[in-house]
Amino acid sequence: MKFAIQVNEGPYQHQASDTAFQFAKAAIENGHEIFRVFFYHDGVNNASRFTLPPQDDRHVVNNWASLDIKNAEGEPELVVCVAAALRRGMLDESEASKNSIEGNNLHPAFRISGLGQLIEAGIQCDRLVVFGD
Amino acid sequence: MKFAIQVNEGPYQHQASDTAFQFAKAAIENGHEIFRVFFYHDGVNNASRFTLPPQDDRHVVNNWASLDIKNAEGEPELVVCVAAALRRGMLDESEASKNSIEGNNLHPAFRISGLGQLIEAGIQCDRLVVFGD
Amino acid sequence: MLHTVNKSSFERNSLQSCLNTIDDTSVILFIEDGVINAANNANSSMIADLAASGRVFALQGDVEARGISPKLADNIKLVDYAGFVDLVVEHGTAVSWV
Amino acid sequence: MLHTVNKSSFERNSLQSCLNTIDDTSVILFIEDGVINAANNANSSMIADLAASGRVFALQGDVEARGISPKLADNIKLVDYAGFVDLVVEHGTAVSWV
Amino acid sequence: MATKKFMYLNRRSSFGTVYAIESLEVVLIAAAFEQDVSLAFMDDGVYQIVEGQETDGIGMKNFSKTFHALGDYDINKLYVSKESLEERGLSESDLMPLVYEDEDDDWEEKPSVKVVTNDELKAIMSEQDVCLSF
Amino acid sequence: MATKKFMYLNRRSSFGTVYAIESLEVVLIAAAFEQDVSLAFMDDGVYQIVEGQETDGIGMKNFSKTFHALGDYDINKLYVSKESLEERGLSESDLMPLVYEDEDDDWEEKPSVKVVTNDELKAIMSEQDVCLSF
Repeated sequence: MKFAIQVNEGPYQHQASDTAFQFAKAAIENGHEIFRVFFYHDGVNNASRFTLPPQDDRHVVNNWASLDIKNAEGEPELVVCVAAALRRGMLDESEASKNSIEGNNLHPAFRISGLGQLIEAGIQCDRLVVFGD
Repeated sequence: MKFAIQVNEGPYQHQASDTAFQFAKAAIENGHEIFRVFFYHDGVNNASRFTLPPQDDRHVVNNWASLDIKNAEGEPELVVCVAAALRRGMLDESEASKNSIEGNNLHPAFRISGLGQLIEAGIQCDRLVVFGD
Repeated sequence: MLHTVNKSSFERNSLQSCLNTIDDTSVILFIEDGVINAANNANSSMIADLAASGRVFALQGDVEARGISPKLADNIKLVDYAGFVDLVVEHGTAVSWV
Repeated sequence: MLHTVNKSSFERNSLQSCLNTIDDTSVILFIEDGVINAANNANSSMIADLAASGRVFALQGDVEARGISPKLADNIKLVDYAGFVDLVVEHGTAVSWV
Repeated sequence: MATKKFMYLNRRSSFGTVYAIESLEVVLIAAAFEQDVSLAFMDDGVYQIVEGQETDGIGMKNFSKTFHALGDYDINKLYVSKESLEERGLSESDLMPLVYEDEDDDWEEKPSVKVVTNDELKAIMSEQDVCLSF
Repeated sequence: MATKKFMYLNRRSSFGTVYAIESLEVVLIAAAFEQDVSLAFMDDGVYQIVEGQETDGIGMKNFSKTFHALGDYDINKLYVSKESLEERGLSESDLMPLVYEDEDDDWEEKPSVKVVTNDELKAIMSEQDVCLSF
C-alpha cells in the first residue's frame, strides 16, 4: 500500500516523531511504500541539520534521513511545510537568501514546499496517518 | 521585586512564550526587575534568528529581544539551556564550531548556558514563574 | 501561593489536580486556554466556592480572545498582565499547572 | 476505521471523545502515553466492552516502556509497529485523536 | 485526480495552540484541490467559531474572521458537536453566522454551520477517506 | 547563598514527552546548589518511577535507572500521590525501591520514596519557595 504520514510535533519534546519514524520504517520493511512524510506545525523542527543529541540518545533527524524516502525524480519526500517552517526558523538556502538571512539549517534529506503537498499526498495515497501531541 | 521566568515551549505552537513575554513586559513597565528568562525544553526555539513569521503576525523572537534584558556586565539574560538547545538544533557560533557544524542560528539577544543558571535564578529571585504547555 | 492553570478542564486534568492540592489561602489565576474554566459551563461547580470567596482570577486578554466575556461565571475577577504581575508579587510562590 | 489514541484518559479527554464517535466496526489502537488506557485502572470500564469484542489494541513497545505489561487490562491485544501498519491497512481511514 | 472525502477534525480552541490557525491554513489550500471537504468542531474546538473573539489584549493575530471566507471557497460543511456546545454553556446563536451561496439554488445564501449530535458526527466520520486531526 | 525550598512537580509519564527526562536533568544539576529539594509525582507522573520500564521496543533512552542515583546526591524526598497511584491501579510495591544512606543515622539505607495523600502533599507544597513544573 501507499502511505502518507503527517508529523505535527518536533523531535524530543513529544514522542510523535519517534512513533511516526518507527511506523514508516516498519511499513517499508513490510513492503509498503511511503509516498511522502509531511512535517507540519512544530514537526518542521525534525528537519534541522543543527540537531546534536547526546551520544547515548537516538538521533531523530538522522533516523528520518536514514529512511532515504525519495520520489522517482530523486527528490526527498520528507517535505517540510514552508509557512510553518519560516514561522519557526527552519530555512533552506533559497528561503534564507530570499529573506537576507545569513546561514540556513535544513538537512539535505528534507525539502521545503507548500501545504498543497499534504493534500496531494492525501489524494494519492491509500492511507494518511497523523502523528501529533 | 526580582523575577525569574522559565519558558518551556517554543514560539507559535503554544501560547506559553507569548504569555511569558507579556508578563515580563508588564513586570518591567511596573518597576520590577527581570533577573533572567530561562528557556528550557522546546523553549530554546524562541532564540532562533532564522524566525520569519508572516508580516501580519507578531514576531515572538523579536518581542523577546526588544525587552533588552541584560546583566550588569552587559550580557543577555535571555538564557537558553545548552543541553536542550543542542538536542533541538539551536546553536551559537561556539557550539557550532565545537561540533563542526557550518552555520548557527542563535539570535544575539540570547546566550547559551547550563541548567545551573535556572537554579541560580530560582535562588536569587523573589519569584520564579513557569510558562509551559 | 498563586496557582496558574492554562488549560481547559474539558481537555485536561490540570484544574482538578490544582484543586486537589490547593491550600486555604491560595488563589487561582486562569490564563491562556485556562480561561475556558472561567465561563459558565458544565464544569463551573468545580470552582464556584473558591470564586465566591474571591480567590479566582482570569486574564482579561485571554477571556476576550475566546469570546468568553458575555459568558463569565459568577465572582471571577478579571486582571490584565500588570494584574497578573501583582498577583505573583502578593501571593508568594507561583505554581504553574502546566 | 482505525482510531489511534496517544494520551492517557487521566490527563486528557481524547479517549472519551473517540469513544463518543467511534462506530460499530472501528477499532482502537493505544500508542505512546495512550497505553496507560490499556492498564487495569479506575478508567478501565471505559473500554471494557470494546476490548471484550476484540477491538482494542495497544503498542507493545509503549506498554513495556511504561512498565504496564504486568498490569494489562483484559482482552487488550498487543501489536508491534508492523502490527500497527497492518491495522492501518486492514481498517481503512485512520483517525488520530491527537 | 480522484475525489476523496477529507475531514478536518478540530478539537482545540483558537489561541492557546497553533493548531486552529494552521488547520484553517490547510483548509484554505485544500479548497483548490476540489475534494469533498468537511470540518468537524468538537470539544474545545467549538470555541474556534464562537462570535466575538478579540485578540488585542494578547497581542496575537485574530484569524477568526477568516472563517467567513470559507463559503467563497465552496467549503460549506462545518459540523459542530451539539454535546460539546452544551457542555460549554454555548448554543448555535453564540457561533459566527458563517454562510455560503448555493450555486444549485440560485445562489441563495445558506448557513455553513450545522450543529449535529455525536451520533450524527459518527455517521459523517464513517464516510471519510482521509482525516486530518488538529 | 541562601537556602530555599525547591519543589519539582512531575505530572507526566516518562516517554510520551520530554518533560520527565529534562526534569530529572535539572534535579541532578540542582543537587550541586545545596538547596532543600523535594520531588512530587502526581497524576501520570507516578509512572516515572514505576519498576520495570523497558524501552528497547520504542528506540528511546531508558533513563528510569537514573532515579537510583538521586540518593547519592542527597536528594531523598520523593513524594508520590497516593490518590494518583490508586486511580492507576498501582501501589508502592510497583515503584522502584529508591533509597539513600542517612548520614545522620550511621549511613543506614532508607527509602527515598514516600507515598502521601493529596492533603499531605498540599501541606508540603505550601512550604515551598520555588516550584518548577514539568
